[in-house]
Amino acid sequence: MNHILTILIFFPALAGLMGFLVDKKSIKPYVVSITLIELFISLYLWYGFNSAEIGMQFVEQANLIEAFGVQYLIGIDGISLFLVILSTFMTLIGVVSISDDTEDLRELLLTILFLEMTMVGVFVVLDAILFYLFWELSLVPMLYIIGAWGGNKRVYASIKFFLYTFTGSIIMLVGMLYMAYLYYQASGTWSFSLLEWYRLQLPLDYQIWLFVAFFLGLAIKVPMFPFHTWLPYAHGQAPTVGSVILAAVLLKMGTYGFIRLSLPLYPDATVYFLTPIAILSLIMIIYTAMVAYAQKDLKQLVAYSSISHMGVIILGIFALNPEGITGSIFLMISHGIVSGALFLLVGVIYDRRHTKMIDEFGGLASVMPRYALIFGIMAMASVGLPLTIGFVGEFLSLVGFYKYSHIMGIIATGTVVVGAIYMLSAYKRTFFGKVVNSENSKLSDLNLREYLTLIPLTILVIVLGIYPKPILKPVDESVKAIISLMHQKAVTEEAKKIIPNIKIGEEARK
Amino acid sequence: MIEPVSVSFESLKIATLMPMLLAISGGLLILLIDLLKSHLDKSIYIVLSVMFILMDLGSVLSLELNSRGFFDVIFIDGIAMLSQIVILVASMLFIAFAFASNRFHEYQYPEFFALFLFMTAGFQFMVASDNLITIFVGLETASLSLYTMIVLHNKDKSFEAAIKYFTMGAVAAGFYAFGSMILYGLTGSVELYKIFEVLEARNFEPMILVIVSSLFFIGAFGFKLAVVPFHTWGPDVYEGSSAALAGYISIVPKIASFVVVMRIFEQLIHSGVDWIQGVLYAVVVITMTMANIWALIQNDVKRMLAYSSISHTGFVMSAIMIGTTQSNSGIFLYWIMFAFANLGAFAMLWASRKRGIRYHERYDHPFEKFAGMVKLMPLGAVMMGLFMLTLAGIPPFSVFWGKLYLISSAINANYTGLAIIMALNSAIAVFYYLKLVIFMFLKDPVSSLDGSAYMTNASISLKVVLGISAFFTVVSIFFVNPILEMASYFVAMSGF
Amino acid sequence: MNLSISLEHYLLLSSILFFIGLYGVIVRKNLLMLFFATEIMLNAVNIGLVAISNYYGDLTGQMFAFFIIAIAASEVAIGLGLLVIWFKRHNTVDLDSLQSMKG
Amino acid sequence: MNFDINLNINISNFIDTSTLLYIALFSPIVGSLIAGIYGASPKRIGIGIIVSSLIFLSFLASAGLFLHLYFGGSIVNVRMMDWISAGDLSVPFGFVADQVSVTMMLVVTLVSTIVHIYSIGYMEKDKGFNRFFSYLSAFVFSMMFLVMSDNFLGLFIGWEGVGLCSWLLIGFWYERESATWAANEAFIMNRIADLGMLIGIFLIYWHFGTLQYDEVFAKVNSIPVDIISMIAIFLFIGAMGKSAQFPLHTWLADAMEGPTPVSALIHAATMVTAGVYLVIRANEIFALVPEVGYFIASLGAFVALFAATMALVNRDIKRVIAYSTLSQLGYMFVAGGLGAYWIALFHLVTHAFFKALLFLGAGNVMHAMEDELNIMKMGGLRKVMLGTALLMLIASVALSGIYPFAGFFSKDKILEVAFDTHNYILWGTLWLTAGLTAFYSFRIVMLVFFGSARYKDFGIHPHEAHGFMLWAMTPLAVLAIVAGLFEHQFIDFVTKILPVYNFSEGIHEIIGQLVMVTTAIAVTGITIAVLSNMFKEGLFTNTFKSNFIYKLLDNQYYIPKIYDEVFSKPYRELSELFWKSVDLKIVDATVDGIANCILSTGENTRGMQSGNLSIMLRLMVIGITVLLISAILYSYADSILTLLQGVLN
Repeated sequence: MNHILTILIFFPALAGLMGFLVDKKSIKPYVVSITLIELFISLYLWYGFNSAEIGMQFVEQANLIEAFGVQYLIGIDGISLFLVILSTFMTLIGVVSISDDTEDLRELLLTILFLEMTMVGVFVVLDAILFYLFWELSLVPMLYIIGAWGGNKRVYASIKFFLYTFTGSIIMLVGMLYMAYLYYQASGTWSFSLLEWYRLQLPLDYQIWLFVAFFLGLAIKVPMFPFHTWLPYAHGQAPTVGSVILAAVLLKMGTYGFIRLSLPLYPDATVYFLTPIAILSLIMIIYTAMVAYAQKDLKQLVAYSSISHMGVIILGIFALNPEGITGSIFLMISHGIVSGALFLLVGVIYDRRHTKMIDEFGGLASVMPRYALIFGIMAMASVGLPLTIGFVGEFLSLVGFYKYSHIMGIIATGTVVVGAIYMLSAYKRTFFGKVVNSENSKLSDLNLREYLTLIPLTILVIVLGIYPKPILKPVDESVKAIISLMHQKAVTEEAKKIIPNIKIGEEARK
Repeated sequence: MIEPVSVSFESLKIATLMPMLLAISGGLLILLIDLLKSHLDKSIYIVLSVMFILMDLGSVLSLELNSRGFFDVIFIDGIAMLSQIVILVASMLFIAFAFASNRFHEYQYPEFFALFLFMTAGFQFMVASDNLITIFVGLETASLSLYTMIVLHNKDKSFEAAIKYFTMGAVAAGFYAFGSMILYGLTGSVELYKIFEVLEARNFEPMILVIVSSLFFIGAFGFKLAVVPFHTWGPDVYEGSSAALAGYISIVPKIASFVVVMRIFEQLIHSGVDWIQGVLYAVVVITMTMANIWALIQNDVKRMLAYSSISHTGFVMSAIMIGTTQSNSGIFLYWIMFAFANLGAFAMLWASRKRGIRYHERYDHPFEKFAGMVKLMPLGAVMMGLFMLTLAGIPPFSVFWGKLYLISSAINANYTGLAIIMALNSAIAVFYYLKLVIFMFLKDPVSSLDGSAYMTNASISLKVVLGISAFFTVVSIFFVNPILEMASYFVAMSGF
Repeated sequence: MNLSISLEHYLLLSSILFFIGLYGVIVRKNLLMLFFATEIMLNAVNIGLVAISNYYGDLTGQMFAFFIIAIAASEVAIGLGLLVIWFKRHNTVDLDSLQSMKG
Repeated sequence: MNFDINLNINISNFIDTSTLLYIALFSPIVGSLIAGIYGASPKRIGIGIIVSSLIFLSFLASAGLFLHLYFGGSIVNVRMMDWISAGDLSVPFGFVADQVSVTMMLVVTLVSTIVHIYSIGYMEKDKGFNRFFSYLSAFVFSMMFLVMSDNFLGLFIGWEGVGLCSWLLIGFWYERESATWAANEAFIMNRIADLGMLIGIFLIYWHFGTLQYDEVFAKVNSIPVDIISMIAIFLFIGAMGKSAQFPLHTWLADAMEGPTPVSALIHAATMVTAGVYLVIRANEIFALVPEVGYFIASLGAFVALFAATMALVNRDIKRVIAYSTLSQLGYMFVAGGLGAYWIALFHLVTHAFFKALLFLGAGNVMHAMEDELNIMKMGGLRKVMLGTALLMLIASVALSGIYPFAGFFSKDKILEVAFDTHNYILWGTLWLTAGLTAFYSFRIVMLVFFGSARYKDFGIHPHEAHGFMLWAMTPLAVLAIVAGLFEHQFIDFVTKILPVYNFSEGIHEIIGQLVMVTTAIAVTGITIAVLSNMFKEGLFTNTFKSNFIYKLLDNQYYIPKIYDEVFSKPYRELSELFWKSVDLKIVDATVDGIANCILSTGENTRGMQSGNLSIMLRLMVIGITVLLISAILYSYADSILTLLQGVLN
C-alpha cells in the first residue's frame, strides 16, 4: 500500500463523481458505504502506522509545477493521523444522520463526499500550496451545504462564512509565497515543501511578519476572538450535518495549521506573540462562554460553546510543551466528537419541533428519557467531567499552559466553571421541570437512525475518556518531535528558554 | 538623380510576413467568393476562416526566432511568437461560436468573417514588430475591423457601443501618434530598439519629453487595455456587442496590447525615471480596486464580467510594472489561464442567448435570469459555477495559478505591499463571482421556463468549446508547468 | 527684419493644434464636430512628424505621416458610416442621444 | 474501657487482597449499571435488592481488607492500568488500601448498605425507583474511587464523580423547579472549588513531577515552603467546596431538596466529608505549613458556630440537620487544621454514624407526615412512631456528645486539642457550639416527638415506617452508642500511617475539668431545649421572633440573597450585555461595516459610468491632464520648490 494516502484523498471524490450515475432512491446506502470504506482505509492507516518511528510516514512525492517548486508531497505523523480518522469518522456519522426525506438528497450527499476529500487533503498534504488548495476548496462544498439546505438567513450566513475565511487565508497565501521567496533566497531553489521549510532558520523580524500573515488565515478559521462572528451564523443556519462537520472537522483545520505551520516555522515569533494570543484565548474562553449562557437558541449556544473550547485548544497549543500540545490535539478530537454529537442532538429535537428555542422546551426528560440520557452524557463530556473524553484533553491543555503563567492559568481553568454554568442551565431549561408546552408532551424518543449515529459517539466518549492511551502515545511522539525541532530552530534566547529542549528518538532511549 | 535601389527578394525574408499575408488573403478570398456567388451558407465561411487561421498558425510556428524581415519592420522575437500563438488559438475557438443554433444575422454576412481575418492580421502586426509605424497600422487595422464587427450585431445598443468605442479609439489613436511623434523627435527613429539605444546613450534626457511621450502611450494603451480612467468604453461595449464578441474583446486585443506595452515600457521602467513606475503603480492599484468595486454593484452578468476583466487587466498590468522576467512570463501564464475561463463564461452566456424572452427591460443577462439554474439545468449551472470559481481564483482552477505566480513575482521584486493589495482585491472579487453562483445554486427559479432555455443556442461546436475550457480549467494544474516553461523560455529569449 | 521659422515653431504649432483638437473633443456635443476634432489631432501630429523628418533629413517621419493620413481616412469612412446609421435611426447626431447604457 | 481482640486472622490466606480491593471498588458500579439498564422502566423491587446486596458485598470486601490490615497485613496498592500519559505526565488508575482509606471504605460501604436497604422502603412509591438505585450506587462507586485512589488525579475523578451523582440525586425529582435549581447550584459551587483543586494539582505536577501520593510525600521536604503553602491553600479551596465550608456553604442546605436517604448518605455521612479526607490524606503537605493549618482550624471553628446558630431557629427538620452537619464538619477541620489528623478522622467516622441515623429518622418522620418538613406542624409523634423516636433520640444524644455515646469521645478530643494548642478562642467557640448543638438537636426531638400533636390540625395521619427500615437503622444506632469505645484500637490502627498527636504533659491534669465543662454546657443546652418546650409555643415567643438576630439567623445571614444579588444576577446581565451589545453591536457590526463601506463606495462612484460619451471623453482627457501635471511637477520639482521659497521669502 504505497499509495494509500492518495487513495484516501481521492477515493471519496471519485465515488462522488460516480454517484451521479446512482439512482436517487439508492443514493444514501451508496454514500454510506463509501464513507464506511473510507473510514476503514483510514483505520488501516492507523494499523500500518509505526508510532515509534519519528517523522512523516506513508510519504508520497511527485512534481506538479517543477519550475515553481510546487509538488505533490503527502505524508502523515501522529498528529495528522487522528485528525484524518476523525474526519472520515465524523463524515460517516454525518452521512448516516441525514434523513431520507431531505430534499435534493443526492446533491447533499455527493457534496459531502467532495467535502470529505478536501478535509482529508488538508490533513495529509505537506506542501504549502497544496495545503492552501485543499483549505480553500473545502469552503466551496460547505458554502453549498449551508446555503442550499440552511435556514432563513442561509445565504447571508454562507457568504459571510466564505468571504471571511477566504480573506483571511489569502493573506496567509501571501505569507506562504513570501516564505517560499525567503527559502529561494536561502537555498537557490523553489520549494513549498513544509519539510524543506522546517530547515529554514529565520531572523525574528521576518518571523514576526510571516507569523502575523499566517495567524490571520488560521485565526479566522479557528475562529479566534474577535474573528469569530461568522461561526454563530454559519451554525445557526447550517443543516445538522453541516454543523456537525463544520464543528467537528473544519474548525480543527485552523488549530492543526497552527501546529503544522506557525509553531515549527516561526518558533521565535510564536514565543514573541505568546502573551497576546494567550489573552485572546482567555477572552475566547470566558467571554464566549458567557455569551453562550445568554443564548436563547440551543444551537447557537452549542456554537458559542465550541468557540469557548477552541480557546482552550489554542492555549494548549501555545503552552509549547508536550503536555499542552498533546492535550490540545486530544481536545481537538474530543471536541470534534462531543460538539458533533451535541449538534446531532439539537438536530433531533429540531426535526421533531422545527424550533431550536430553549424556551419552547422543558421537561423533555420525562418525555424522551433516552434522549435526555445521551444529551446528559454529552453535556457532561463537554463540561469536562473525568472519565469522559472531554476531561483528558482539557486537563492536559490547562496543565500545560499553567506552566507558562500562574494567573492566566487560573483564569483559563475558569472554563470548568463557566462551561458548567451555561451547559447545566441549558440542560435544566430543556429537560427538567414540568412539560408546559403541550406540543412536547407527545414527542417520540430517539429512532433507529438517531441511535445509529449517537450510540457510537457515546461509546467513544466513555471509552476514550477511560483509555485515551492509544491516541495519546503516537500524538505525544510527534509532538515531541515538533517541539525539539522548534527548540533547535529558535534564534532568540527567550524562545530557547521557553521551549523545552526535549530528547527524541535515539537520544531519548539513551 | 537618385540611383535605383535594388532589393533582393531573399533580403525581404517574406516568410516573416507570411502569417499576416495568409490571414489577409483569406479575408480577400471570402469577399471574392461572396462576389461570385452570394447567399451561401455561413458554414463555408466558417470553415474557410478556420482553415486560414490554421495555416496562419502553422506558418507562425515555422518561423525562426529573433529574425527580422521585410525591411526590418517585422520582428519575430519570443513574445511575438508566443502572443501570436495565443491570439490565433483564441481566434479559432472564437470562430466556433459562429456555429450557433440560432441564426444571428451578423454571421450571415461574409464580411463578418473577412473582417475577422483582417483583425487577426492586424493584431499579429501589432505584436510582431517593434516599429512604431507598423504597430500603429496593425492596431488601427484591428480596431477598425472590430468596430465594424460590433456594429454588425445590428442592435441599437451595438451601434451606441460602436460609436463610443470608435470615438474614444480615435482620440487614443491621436495620443499614440503624438507620443510616437515625440519619441521620433527625440531620437530620429521609429524603431524601438534604436530609440532606446539613443535614449540610454543620452540617459533619458530631456526627461520631461520622455515622460510626456510615455504618458501619451499610457493614454493610448490605457484605452486599449481599459485601465481606469480610460476604461469607460468597456462595460458599454461588452453590453452592446454579442456575448461571443465580448468574450473575444476581453481576451485577444488585450494580450496584443500587453505585448506592445511590454515592448515600449520595459526599458522605460528600468530607465531610472521613477515617475513612470510610480504612475504605473497608481494606475494598477486604482484599476484593480475600482473595477472590482464597480463590479460588485452590477445587475447584469455581462457588465459584471466586463468590470471583472478590467480588474484582471489591472492585475496583469502590475506584472508589467514589476518588469522582471518572472512577472513578464507570468503575464502569459495568467492570460492563457484567464482566457479559457473567460471564454467558457462568455460561451455560457452565448449559449443562453434566446430570442423573444426578456428577463429585464434593459439587460440581456440579469442575475435573475440564472436564479435556480441548478434545478432547471444542473450541468450548465455546474459549468457556469466552475467558471465563476475559476475567475474568482479558487484553487486548483486555472486562474488561481496565474494569480499565485503574479503575486509571487510581486513579492520577489519586493513589492510586498502590492502583493497584499492584489490578494485583498481577489478577496473582494470573490463576492461578485459568488453572487452568480448563489443565484444559480441557492435561489429558486423565477422564470417558469424549463432548462432548455439556457442551452437554446448551444450547438455541437459551442459545447465542444465549453467542454475544452471546462476541462482545461479543472486540470490546469498539470498544464501550468509546460506553459510556464514555454513562456519563460520565450520571454527570456526576447530579453524581457 | 529676418524671421526664420525653426523646428521649434513647427513643433509648437503642432502641439497647439493637437491641444485645440483635444479641447474640441471635450467640448463638442455634435458627433460630426467630434470627428473633426480627432482629425485635427492626427493632422497636428502629421505637421510635427514632417517637420522633424525634414529636420533629421530622413524620410521615416514623412512615411509615418502618410500612414497616419491613410488611417485617418479609413477612420473617417467608418466614423461617417456609424454616424449615418445613427442619424437614420434617431435622426440626431447629438452625443447626449446615446446614453441608453450606464451604471 | 478497652476491648482486646487476640484472635489473629490472615485474610490473604483465603483470598488475594487485590481481588478484594477490586470487588470493593467495582461491585457498586456493577449494581449501578444493572439498575441503569432498567432506569426508564417501572419499579422492580428486585433491582433494589440486587443493588443493595452488591453494596453489601463491597462492604464485606472492605471489611476483609480492614481485617487484613488490622492484623498487620501490608498495605494493598494496585496499579490497574495507565490512564493519561503525555510528556512527562503519567497518571495510572492506581488504588491503595491503607489504614486511612480502608477506614473510609468501611464507613462508606457500611452506611451506604444501610441507606440502600432503607431506600427500598423509602422509595417504594416513587416511579423513579430503579433510576434512584442506579444513581445511588454510582455515587458509592465514585466515593470509593475517591478514597481508594493512590494519586491526586484519581482522587479528582472520584471528586467530580460524587459531584455528578449528587447533582443527579439532588435533582432527582427533576420536575421540581427548586430541586433542579439546587442541583445546579451544588454542582456549580463545587466546580468553583474544583478550580482551586485543579490549580493545586497543577502546582503539584509542575513542582513534584508526579501526582502519586507516595512519591509526592517523599519529595515534600525538598520543595520551597511557599510553594507548599500555595498547594495547601488551593487544595483546601477544593476541600471547602465539597465540605461546604464558608463561603461555599449555601448549597448544602438547598441540597436537602433531594430524597432523604440521599441527604443521609451524601450530605451527611460521606461526600461532604471528602474535604476532611483530603486534608487528612495530604497531611504531609498541610503539616509543613502550620499557618495554613491554623487558618483552616479558625475557619472550621467559625463555621461550626455559624452553622449552629442558623440551626437554632430553622423550622425545616432536614435543614436543621444539614446545618448541624455543617457545624460538625467545622469541628473536623479544626482537628485537621491543628494537626490532629487521626482525631479528625475519628470524628468523621462517629459523625457518619449518628448523622446518617438522624437523617434516616427524619426520613421516617417525613414519610409519616406526608413530606411535611415544618417541625412546627409536628409534635407528639412518639405515640405513633416510637421506634423512630428512640433512634433519633440516640442519635441526638450522640450528636450532643453525652458520655458514653460516640459523639462524646470524638468531639471532646477536638476540644482538648484546641485547648492543648492554646487556641483558647477556638476552644471557646467550639465549647459554645457544643451547647448550641445540644440545644437544637433536642429542640427538634422535643418539637417532633413530644408536646401536643399539632399535626392533627393539618389533618395528617402519621404512621410508622416499615419494620425492615427500622431494623436497617439499628446498626447505626448501635454504632452511634459504642463506636467511641474503640478509640484506642482506632488510634493504634490509623496512626500506623497518620502522625500521632501527642498531648502536652500539662493537659492531663485538667483534662477532667475540661470534660466536665463541655458536658456541662451540653447538658445545659439540652435542658433549655427540653424546658422551653414545656411551654406552649417553645422558646421563641413572637416578640423574640420579631427581633433582628432572629431574622438574621432565620434568613441564614442573608447570604443566599447576597449571592444572588452579587453574583448570579450580574453574571446573567453581563452575559446578556456581552451578547447583545458587544458581540452583535461591536464585533460583528465592524465586520459587516467593512463590507458595506466597500459596497457604498461602489454605489457612490457609480455616476462615473454615466454612459454619456462626452463625459467618457472628458474622463480620458482628465486622465491625460493629471498625468501631464504630475509629470511637470515631477520634472521641475526642484525649480518649483526654489520658486516657492522665493515667493515665501
